[in-house]
Amino acid sequence: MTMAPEAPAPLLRIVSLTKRFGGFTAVDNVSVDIRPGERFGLIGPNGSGKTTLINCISGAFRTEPGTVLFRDEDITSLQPHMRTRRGIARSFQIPRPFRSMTVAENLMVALDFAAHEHVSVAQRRDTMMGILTQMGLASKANAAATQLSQVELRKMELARAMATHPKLLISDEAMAGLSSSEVDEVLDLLMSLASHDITIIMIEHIMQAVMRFSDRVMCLDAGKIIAMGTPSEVMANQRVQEAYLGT
Amino acid sequence: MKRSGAAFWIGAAAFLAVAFVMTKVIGNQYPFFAGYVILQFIALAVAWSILGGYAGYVNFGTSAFYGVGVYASVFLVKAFGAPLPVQILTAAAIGALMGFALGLLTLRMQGIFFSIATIALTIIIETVVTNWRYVGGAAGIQIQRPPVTAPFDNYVQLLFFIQAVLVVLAVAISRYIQNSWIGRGLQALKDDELAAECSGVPTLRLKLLACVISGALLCAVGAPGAMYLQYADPSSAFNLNYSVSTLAMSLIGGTAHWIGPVIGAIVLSTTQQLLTVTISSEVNVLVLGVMLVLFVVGAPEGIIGLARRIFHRSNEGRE
Amino acid sequence: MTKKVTEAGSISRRRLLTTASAGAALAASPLGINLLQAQGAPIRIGMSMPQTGGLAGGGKPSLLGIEIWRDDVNAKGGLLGRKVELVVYDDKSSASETPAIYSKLIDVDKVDLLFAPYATVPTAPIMPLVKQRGLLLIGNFSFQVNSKVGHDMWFNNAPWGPADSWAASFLDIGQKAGGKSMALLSADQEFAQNLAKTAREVAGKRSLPVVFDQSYPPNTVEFSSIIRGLKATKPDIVYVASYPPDSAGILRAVNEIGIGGSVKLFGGGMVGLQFGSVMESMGSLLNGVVNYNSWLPEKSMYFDGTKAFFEKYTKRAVEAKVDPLGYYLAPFGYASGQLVEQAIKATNSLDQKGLAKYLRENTHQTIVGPIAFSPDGERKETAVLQAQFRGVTDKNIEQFRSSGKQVILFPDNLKSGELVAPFEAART
Amino acid sequence: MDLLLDAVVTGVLLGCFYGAVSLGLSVSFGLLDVPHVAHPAFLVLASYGVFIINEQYGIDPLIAGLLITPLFFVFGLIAYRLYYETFEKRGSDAGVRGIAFFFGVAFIIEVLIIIQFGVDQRAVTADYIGKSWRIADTRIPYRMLVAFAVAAALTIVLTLYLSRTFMGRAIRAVAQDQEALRLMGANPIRVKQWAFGIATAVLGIAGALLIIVAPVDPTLDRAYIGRTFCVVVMAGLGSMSGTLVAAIILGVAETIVTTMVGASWAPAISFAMLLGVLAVRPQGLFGRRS
Repeated sequence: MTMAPEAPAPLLRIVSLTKRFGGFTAVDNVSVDIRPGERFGLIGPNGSGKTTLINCISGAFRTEPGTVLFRDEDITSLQPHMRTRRGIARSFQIPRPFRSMTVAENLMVALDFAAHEHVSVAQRRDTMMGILTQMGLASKANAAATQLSQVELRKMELARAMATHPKLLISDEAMAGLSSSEVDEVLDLLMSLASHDITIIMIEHIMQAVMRFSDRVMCLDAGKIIAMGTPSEVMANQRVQEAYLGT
Repeated sequence: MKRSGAAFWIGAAAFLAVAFVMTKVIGNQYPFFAGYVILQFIALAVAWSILGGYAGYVNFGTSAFYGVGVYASVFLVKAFGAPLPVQILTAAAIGALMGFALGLLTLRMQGIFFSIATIALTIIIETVVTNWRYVGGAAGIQIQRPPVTAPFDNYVQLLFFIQAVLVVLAVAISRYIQNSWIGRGLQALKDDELAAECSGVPTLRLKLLACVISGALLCAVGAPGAMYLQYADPSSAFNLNYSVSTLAMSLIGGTAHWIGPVIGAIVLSTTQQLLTVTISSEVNVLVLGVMLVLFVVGAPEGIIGLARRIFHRSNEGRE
Repeated sequence: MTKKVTEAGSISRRRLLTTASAGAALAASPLGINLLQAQGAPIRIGMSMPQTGGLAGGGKPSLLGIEIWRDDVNAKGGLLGRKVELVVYDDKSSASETPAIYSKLIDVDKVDLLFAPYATVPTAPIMPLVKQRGLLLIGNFSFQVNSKVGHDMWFNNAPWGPADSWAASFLDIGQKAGGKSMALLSADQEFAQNLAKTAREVAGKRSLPVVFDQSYPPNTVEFSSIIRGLKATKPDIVYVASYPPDSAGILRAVNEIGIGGSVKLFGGGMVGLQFGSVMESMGSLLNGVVNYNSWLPEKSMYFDGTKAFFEKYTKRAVEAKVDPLGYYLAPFGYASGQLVEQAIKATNSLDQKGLAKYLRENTHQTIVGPIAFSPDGERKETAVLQAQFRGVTDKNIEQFRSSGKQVILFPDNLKSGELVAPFEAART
Repeated sequence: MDLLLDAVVTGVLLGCFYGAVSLGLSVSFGLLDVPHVAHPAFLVLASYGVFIINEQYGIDPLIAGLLITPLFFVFGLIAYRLYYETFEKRGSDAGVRGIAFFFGVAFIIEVLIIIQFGVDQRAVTADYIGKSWRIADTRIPYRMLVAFAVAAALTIVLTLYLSRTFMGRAIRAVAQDQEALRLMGANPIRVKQWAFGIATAVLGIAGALLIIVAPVDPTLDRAYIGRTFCVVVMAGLGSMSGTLVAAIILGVAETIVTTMVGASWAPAISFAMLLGVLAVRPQGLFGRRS
């Protein structure tokens, strides 16, 4: 592996990634590097390929052609759980809790299966409670996942992702359908996670949140990158505005 | 945890001891004939729910595994005169292989598609056995039992005890899985396969494991069936009844805990045995149908779910 | 319906039953009560019978036949001064149910005599058990189930006789009519496969070429392509071993596709063409078919009591919702009863060995004719009829009650007519 | 060669019959995702209904089938309501328990038929049963031609209904996206109930066909569970014409194997085909899902 001496090596490197469904190209030749510690915003209108792209990163979809490198390792053909163990975690656009379990058990699955080093059950419980406290869910630890409110579900998804000890966290519209105060709550959470040395890719429709959060923003339309840069640069971009306002 | 483990093994040992003592003190053969059938269904239901209950993959092919177990024994007896333990172990090995194949199916299919694929598999295997003249083909085959070995003085008692051992084995494995990381992983993938993967659960490996264990046990349980009947024919060995009964027993008992299929199998197969020797007519089939409908409608979590709810309610009442 | 007996208290004194104390506990019959009841206790005959599942269509009329015998014998005062009772369980047509049922009959119900269930599959698993216990068993239309077990207290009520006689008699008829080749079509199920096997063997012995030999799976819907394939081989004799649902399908296909002018003889082992509802719905399609049967309303078939039996059966079949004709199985169920009745009366006891000895050594008069057994427990001589359907019209079940609709071609002593050949000519 | 041609012709006709008895399931399972394993039991029930009418009044079985369709439609409405209230409404795990539920229902129907009619097989009479149409050397049974015609008519009617009428389009929409339908102002539950009613009503005619083609007995439904689901899954869920085509493929494969290899291998072949399709193209040959 050769590394550019001046810039830090990218944490995640996507090279010419393409994903087709039958005749439909959902992601079209996308290349992008994500730097360690970055807060990366991913925007684009509905159906522009955002979720498909992160499905390719997390391994839910196989890509062909295209390469995904994580910490200089080619993970293109790895199964999702292997990627999780290497440090890629994600939340889902529509929350996917383990419905038959409590909140604590949801997190324990991630701790049991994705934890890097062997730690005792007691330690894992401590870690779990730590994450829940950080997320403001400590009081709900023994509640059934099905009894959570929408915002609690979103938080639990993030907490479960955090329990895998990620280096890269992908948050897929974690604020959709929340009230503005709840949006702020979740946004603050993500900010605090980012300050704990976790790289975050945030997919979001709520523009203020993206603007406030991101170091860098990428906009997709019809599977292609149409803009990339600082939040204000991207928002000023003519094509982005067209894509959002519609033609 | 530790204490309940000790209690479980004491219970299991006591169960086997009772089964053994029964073969010594009861001279009447009927309890062993009927008991064998009940034990067989307990083992089948427990084995089935390792895949069907914990992992949520509904296998309609119980009769395929059972039938293959029976015919593995028939073949071994006819070709080599193999003794019963060899029959059971070989059947388990074949069952594990079949389970592995079934596990590969889960790569591409979920939900009812998986179930339909297992039906297809059953019909294919039954057709192959039906056309296999060496083991009798469609005409069926009569098999001679070897002389019974000590400490038993009757072959049916021996089979009864062996089936009791298989029950303990199946329950012990099921219990171990439930309490271990395997069980939590299966439960997670049952709830949501993608979310489980993204939480680090190796879903494919766990599904294969569940399929292999479940398949090996189902076949092993079928193996002594050849010696029990001393006769085998494809339409009896691959009877749809095994698939439906096993499914019904697991659902009626509840699949969230290993005790569920045990209870369900005891309730349903005892009822069936009793009905056979009491009402004994088409009403028998009617009872199975009505019980199935009543339980899935009225007690979605099975008997253990019902028990839990009642327990909770009485607790709340006291507080 | 069936009378089920729950109260215990039989006085059977069979050696094997005196062994277990726990068995006695289950049956809950203290010795004292037994002695008190000695005179009044009924003689109990235990059996399983397919009353649901694929064999129920045969099991139910068979059971009705046995019940009519029970009522007749009780009306005459019973046996040994005791009433006769039946203990009947449903085996759901399945082999896996019968071992437990017969164990219950022997060890818990402690019945005095055992009858086998109708058909081979449910009977096969109980043979070793009954042999091991040294018990008398009256078979009920199972086929060659004792050949490997070799139980010397087994007596089959069916008219089969020696294993190959069935195929032999059919091929005799065909060869006499000038048949030089045979086609064989059989269901992929046990009874049909056993018939097909003997047919192959007999054809082999006679160097009769088998030009077509196929099995078809259960639940086959459409026989057109099979019949076309069969027709293409231009056989002289077509031997069909089929089950009730398929027999109808095969005959329909034969009628629609045609079978070709070469065929002189068609049929042989089609199960189902003996059942009233099937015969009624097939109607004129049946004409020309030569098929096996066990009893037919031809003059030669009436023995002492036959007529009276069918009068009773016809009445009771309606309310029991079973085969209105009941020729095939019901009289043989009655005959099973007659067999034990005569043996018990002659030996004046219920001793199983004695009864078996009597049954083996004598010829017994029944409503289906005289019955004598060979050492393997099958009939000494075959009494399987081969009969040709003639002049059958559609939608009329009553026509089958008169003679001449099924002309008996074999055996010679019961013969009521000659074969009309070729097959196509016999169809009009 | 002639035999092969015969096999293909017979196979197409047989396939049409399979298609006709599977069309209802293609709606109930294919479009509505109801794991309707009692479908064949309903089918046999319809056959017995046709049998009574034919036996009592001598009415042609097909007309008898038409006569009982309204009854079956209502029956379907009630059945779906029950299913909905107990499973779909409660949400989770409807699949497994739904299957068990319908198995229970199938057993109950089986026993009720036995109690009412006994265990003997039943057949109907009509002019076209037992006769055949001659072209050159080939003879084709009329009853199979009836199966062909009925299957074609049912497929066309259902396809037109699903594409041309408001309710039909709503039914297809409910299969794709319930929310969208709600936004259109339709009640998805009502739509599904209606669709299930139609799926069951179709069984009236399919049941007539079943008893026209071959005699029926109370436990015949067990033989059709595998077959009908095989057809619907192979076709891909919810396509009516796809169902017919898949059924024809199945029928032709069965008869060719019967003619060339031997009838005893026929079931293995058709289900091996199903497994192959599931493994390679899980969405089926003409599936709606991408």
